[in-house]
Amino acid sequence: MRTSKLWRITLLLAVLALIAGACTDSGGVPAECESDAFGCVEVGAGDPIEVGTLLVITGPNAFLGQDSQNGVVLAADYLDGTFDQVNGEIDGHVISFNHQDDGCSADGGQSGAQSLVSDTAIVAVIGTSCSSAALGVADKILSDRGIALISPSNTGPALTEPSQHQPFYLRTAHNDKLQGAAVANFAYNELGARTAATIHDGSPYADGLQQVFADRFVELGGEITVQDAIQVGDTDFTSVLTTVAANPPDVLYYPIFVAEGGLITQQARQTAGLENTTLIGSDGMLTQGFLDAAGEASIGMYLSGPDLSAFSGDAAFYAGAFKTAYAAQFGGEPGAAFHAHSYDAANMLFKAIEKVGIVDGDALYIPRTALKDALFETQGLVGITGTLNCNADGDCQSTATIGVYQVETPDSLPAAPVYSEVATLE
Amino acid sequence: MTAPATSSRRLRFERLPLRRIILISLSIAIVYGVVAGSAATLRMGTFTAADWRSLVINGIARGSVYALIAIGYTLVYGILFMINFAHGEVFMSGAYTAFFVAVAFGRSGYLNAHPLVSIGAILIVSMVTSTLVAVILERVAYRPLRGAPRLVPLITAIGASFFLQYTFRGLYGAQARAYPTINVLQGTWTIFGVEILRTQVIVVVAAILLWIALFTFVAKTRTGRSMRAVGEDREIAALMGINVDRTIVATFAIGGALAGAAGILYVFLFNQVIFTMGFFPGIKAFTAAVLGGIGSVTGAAMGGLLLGVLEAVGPNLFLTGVGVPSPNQLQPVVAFGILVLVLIFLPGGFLGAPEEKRA
Amino acid sequence: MRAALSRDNVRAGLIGGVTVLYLALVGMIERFQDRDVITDVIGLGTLLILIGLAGTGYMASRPPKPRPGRKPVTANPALIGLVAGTTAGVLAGAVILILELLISAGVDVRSVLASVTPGMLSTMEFGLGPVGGALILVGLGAALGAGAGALRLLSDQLRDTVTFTLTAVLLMSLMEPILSAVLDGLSLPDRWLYEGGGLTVLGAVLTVVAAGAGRWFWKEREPQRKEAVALLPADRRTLYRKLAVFAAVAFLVVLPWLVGSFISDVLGTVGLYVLLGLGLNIVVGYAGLLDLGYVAFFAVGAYATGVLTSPASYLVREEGQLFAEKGLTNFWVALPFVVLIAVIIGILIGAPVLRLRGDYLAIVTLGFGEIIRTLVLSDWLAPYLGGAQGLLNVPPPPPEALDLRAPQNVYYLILVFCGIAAFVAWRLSDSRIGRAWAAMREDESVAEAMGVSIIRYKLLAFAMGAGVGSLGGVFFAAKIGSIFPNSFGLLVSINVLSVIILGGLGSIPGVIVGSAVLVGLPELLREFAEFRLLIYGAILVAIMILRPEGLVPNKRRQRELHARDAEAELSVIVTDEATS
Amino acid sequence: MSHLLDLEGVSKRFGGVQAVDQVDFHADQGEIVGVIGPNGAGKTTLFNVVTGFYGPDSGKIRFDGNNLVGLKPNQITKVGIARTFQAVRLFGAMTVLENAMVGQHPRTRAGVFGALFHTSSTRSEEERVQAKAGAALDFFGDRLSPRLNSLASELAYADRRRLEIARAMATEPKLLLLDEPAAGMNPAEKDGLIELIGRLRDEKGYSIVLIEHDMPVISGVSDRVVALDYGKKIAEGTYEEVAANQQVIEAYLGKSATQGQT
Repeated sequence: MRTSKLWRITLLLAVLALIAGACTDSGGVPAECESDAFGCVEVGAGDPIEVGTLLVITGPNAFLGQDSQNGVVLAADYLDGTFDQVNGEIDGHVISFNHQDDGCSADGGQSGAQSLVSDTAIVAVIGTSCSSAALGVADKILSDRGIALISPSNTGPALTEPSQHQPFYLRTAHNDKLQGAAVANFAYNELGARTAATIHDGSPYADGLQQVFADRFVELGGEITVQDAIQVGDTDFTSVLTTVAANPPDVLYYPIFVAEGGLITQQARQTAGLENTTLIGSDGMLTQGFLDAAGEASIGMYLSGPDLSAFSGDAAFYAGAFKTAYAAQFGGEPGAAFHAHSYDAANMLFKAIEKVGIVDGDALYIPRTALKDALFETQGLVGITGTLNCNADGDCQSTATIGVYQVETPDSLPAAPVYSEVATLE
Repeated sequence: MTAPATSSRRLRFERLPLRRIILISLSIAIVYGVVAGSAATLRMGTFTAADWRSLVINGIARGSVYALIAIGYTLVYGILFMINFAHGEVFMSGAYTAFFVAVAFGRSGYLNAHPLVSIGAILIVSMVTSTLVAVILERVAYRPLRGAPRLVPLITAIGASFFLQYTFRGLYGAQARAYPTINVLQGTWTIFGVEILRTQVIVVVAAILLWIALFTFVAKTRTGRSMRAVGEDREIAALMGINVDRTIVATFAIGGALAGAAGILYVFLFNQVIFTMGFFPGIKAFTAAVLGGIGSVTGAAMGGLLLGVLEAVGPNLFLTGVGVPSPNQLQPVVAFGILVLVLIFLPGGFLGAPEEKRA
Repeated sequence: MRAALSRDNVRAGLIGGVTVLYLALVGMIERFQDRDVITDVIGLGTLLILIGLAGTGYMASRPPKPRPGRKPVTANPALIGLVAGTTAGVLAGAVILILELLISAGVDVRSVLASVTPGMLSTMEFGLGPVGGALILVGLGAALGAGAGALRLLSDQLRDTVTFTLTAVLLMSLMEPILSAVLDGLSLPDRWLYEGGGLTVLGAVLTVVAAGAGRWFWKEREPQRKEAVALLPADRRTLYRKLAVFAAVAFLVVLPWLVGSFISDVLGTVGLYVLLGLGLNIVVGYAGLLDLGYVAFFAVGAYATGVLTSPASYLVREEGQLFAEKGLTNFWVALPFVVLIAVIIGILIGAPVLRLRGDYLAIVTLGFGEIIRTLVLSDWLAPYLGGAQGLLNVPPPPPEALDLRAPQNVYYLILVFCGIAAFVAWRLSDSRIGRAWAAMREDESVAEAMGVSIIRYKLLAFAMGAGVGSLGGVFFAAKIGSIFPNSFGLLVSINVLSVIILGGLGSIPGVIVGSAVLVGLPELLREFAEFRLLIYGAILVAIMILRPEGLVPNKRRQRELHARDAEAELSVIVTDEATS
Repeated sequence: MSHLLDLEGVSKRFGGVQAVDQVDFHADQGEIVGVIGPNGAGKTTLFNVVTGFYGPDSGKIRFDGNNLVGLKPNQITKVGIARTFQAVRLFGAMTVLENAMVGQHPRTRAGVFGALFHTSSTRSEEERVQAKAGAALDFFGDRLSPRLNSLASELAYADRRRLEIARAMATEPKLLLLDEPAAGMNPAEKDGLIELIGRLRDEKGYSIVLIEHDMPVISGVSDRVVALDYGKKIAEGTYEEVAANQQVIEAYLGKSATQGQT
């Protein structure tokens, strides 16, 4: 019996130690935090500033979210002026991340957002990748707790409709209304196309873009021959292409993602009847990954997306230091187009934190509403994707330059667009 | 003590075949939709004869690939009566591994210099890898479950499918990659005055050859006979001196090799690899195997062909006429709708034996 | 020593080495290294390597199953472990060396094996470079292998305590997101236990002491505890069982306020799969119908709720104008109609196909699942169901004051729904209907000969499954508020089927345990999202091999398993008798 | 005068095999009819056609004023015919009592509502089912009743036979079809079976038709015997008449043996 008594004593000691360790507390809180509706984020001495990311890192669209996440990580790295895989600091606090997965679905967006909301140290969140993960789900959950959500790739118009817009939601991606219309203008005016067909993949992004394109194209006087759709994960699109080829259009617009985009491009070149139909895609396919997947078939087609070359300063930085750092840390070319937007979103956030952060000894207090207001007041911030001017509805690319690039070779992305249009949200 | 006289009214109510009424009305609805839709589409005349022909050819090419994978499904099912959900991943593993060989050949120019030799090498690498994955899969995941009730191996197969998918994502990465183009396969051949893509011709011919090879193998060779014996009754087969384990491994190996070949043919047609490329074709091949009558090699081949043509021609033929927007988006509705129709009238699929009610 | 060098041990070592390399090449070791088990002491990636090597030794030194024709090898387990562990270390070290050589020779290994990154290599080499790394691996393999083998020498109780303590430390570290949320919830500072995502050294020591003492103490008193329970008179035992059930329910009611909003959200998802599991259990567990398209009714429930209640839906906007003004288009009014629609669709789908054999039924139900997923996504029905843009702002269930969308509150909605479904399933299982289902499941033609109308009872099971499935969809619409088509893929049907089979077919507690393991656990690994489905697949395969009848098997199903074996033996006896 | 069970010109073909060929057969209220014939004579097929497992190709089947052709097996059981199987087929994972209670299924009506809310009618019906099932089991004295809660698969072989008969009794039939009840029984058990079949008719009033190879059992119980060969009825009458019938002997012993005998 003696040994079991010994064990009982050590158990008692252990419990006592548990309680003793629990009795530390922290000092007073600055005035701004009391007045702020959602209070402050308190970053203690030596603690990191925690930034959440809510991007799609599982399933078939994982390359999209992973690419955006890399952009955010590089932004934090470059905060100290060098790409040395050591994150920069604000007021002596290093940036650290809590990466979550938005699963590119409503329920994925909700559980990711709930996970971030439960971490009280989160200052703000860069995300979501897919509009379906944000609309009415992540944007509402985070706004209700006063946590700013900045999306690099949500392009669905509904997210910044005044009736739907959540107070703490912003995005550095351009609104589809701009891109869809710009492509229609290019097709009708520059290419002289009069008939067009569209294909989407059932995602809010692709469906929204093709509808805006179709409406604008008809408005300009063109005619839409066929609007069809494909199933994500399918590989044989010969039958939908034959449907389109039955009444050969001048332009075929399919703003979808790399996996299906590459296949449609190849199979379109082999479809009888589409020989002189011009193929046009959008920023979901504006990546080296797409050129690899499509191969020679992509030569001569057009891809729309942010006009990166319009700004001399940052274009050189983007093509040079940024791309090399990206390749060094993540191996190879970016998998999608939105790493530039997430890089800008992160920088916009860091600038706002510097502006509103209150240093108190070693601790840093960040009032949440003040941070949000600082983000909305961002004007003329020169980023890689262009100059960020956030309007009251959260569109920071309210005046965006949309470029249309022509693919010359599948080995590298075209440097400069063949057409560029400065479009402004009314 | 005799049974209470059951009122005949109750009896008559049960005579009323409620189920048969729903069954007949559902079939009439499907048949009507098919006939009316087709008539309307043909009247509209948006598609020329050439369009229909190319749709059918695409369907046959696509169907041939389904057939090849379906034969693998049927072989395993014929022996273990198990839906091998992970068969799609076996198909993917071969195609994806052979991709690196193709890239190496492509970069060194060997690919287009000696296309036949390099295609042979790619084919061998793919078939070896798939066979290896299939055999290991059987050894690790399925052998311990020989006696378990039928649902258990199904869940193991689903688990193995996810495990293999995300293993290959970890090994080879998450992005889609394109096979280097093999010049000799580009362009078309004209057969009977019709221009058909070379890759499509190769896929159909290969499917027919492999089907014949498989059919004779199962019917004529010693291993083929023992495979059928183990399928009929495992205990009795063992009594007849057949090494059941080795036969089952042989079945998985053949199914795997076939999947490896199908993988390469698939890549000729669609020339793209990604870690999720096996899942949907796996489901479609399983559908084809059931449509043709699960367990019969010819059934799988026929079911695959039919499913391919149905998916290619169906949506346009049935739906455009009646003004349904984006008909091709409803491809699964057409494919599975017809499957249900077939199974209602032929519960065993075309060639399968519907289970006779044995007293 | 010579006996220890047998072929089996070397083979076990090779398998161990391949496992460690697999974990490295899949990228798990590098990615898990981001998370510390014990902060600044050991990362999860390194721990994986150590577990791989130790595991090899432990498995190799397993007492050999007596196999005919093989004389049992009686070498010292520590030596067996040493040999196996070293082999594993040599193999791992060799491959790492080869990879390093290839890279230094300019071969772009990463274009083929995407996970061979500098980070992975340095973790595998413990930061000591290629040669040093390889040596460390061999040394660790030997030491850990021998250590794990030596465990065999200890008394069962001591060995059990050691393994329990190690797993306790790992679990405490992995549970960091829950426990720190709980501690925050109770506003207890957690800095002394957790720091930067891992256990502090103090925390680790305390866990070892608490777990070791607790386990030893628990094992010590085990005999006495068993006697005490045996002595209990029957009625006291049923009283205790009732008390246990009452305590469990009370705990479930209080739980969300203990664990904070994120874990409540996870509990909501777990609850959803418990509800769907209970529904599918009636179809697969009770009536023996293999249904691979259960997502169809889940989607019908969600979309019907959306169409009937969301102001954005065309029905509410146009035809339902007057209903909307009178506030009739709310959640509670729509609920019965949604369930009714689902039951009718269940009967329409079920009637023509229920005569089909198991696998044919599987593919047809899978087909129905795909048909409905495609229809809700299609442009054809977009004006009614929202198509790709989905159905938005579905109002949370009234009354507004309860704010039934917050995770802690919506939890009670699913708790009630699960309660109802469990009650229905339980009452049905031991009733006349339950007996008919059980008879049907065992031998359909004999059940029919005993007067059971096969079609009617299969259809009843299918329709009830549809009703409960739509209840899940209704909850999903209330919880999320915006319905998009890509939440209703084939993966949902497969997940629900795996939950009920893993938990134990036909067993109500099994569904709860199955859902907690398959849906709850992966939510904890959210950081390692890209490995979630890999681990999910591995768990499915492992559990199906170790416990085919499921984690919490239903008594009857377990008997069925054994009855089938017993009957097989008996029929052999009968035929012998008859023919002799 | 109308028979309880009346078959006219019933035939059934499986591919090339004419299993049952234009058979006329009847059984009257309270009568025990033995059916004999070599293996493959179509005896069990006849049972399967009567109990609706498969429909006859031609011919009429009437029972107690109802036309059975086209009815499903569960409807035929409700009308009052119950059967046992050549190889005992019990619900192995269910208890002895539960097996018998399943027999009560066609005589009860409790639905989902009753099951969920344990309405008074359902509760009383459940009690009645347990009582009826218990009664059927008690008919076999202390063979089955003491082991109500043990699994059917755990029973000894002869008890499994008895449970199958008890389960058939629980459906409250008018006519019992026994398919080789004596198979695999030792002589003592066979005598018990003969006595049992007599009691079934006398105490329970069932009419019985049994297929059997064991001639002592057939002669011990049958009021009338029918012989089948290659699907045709070759003889009918008392046991003595049928046993002496030349065609029956040839069917059983083959042509040459009979030549030698005369």
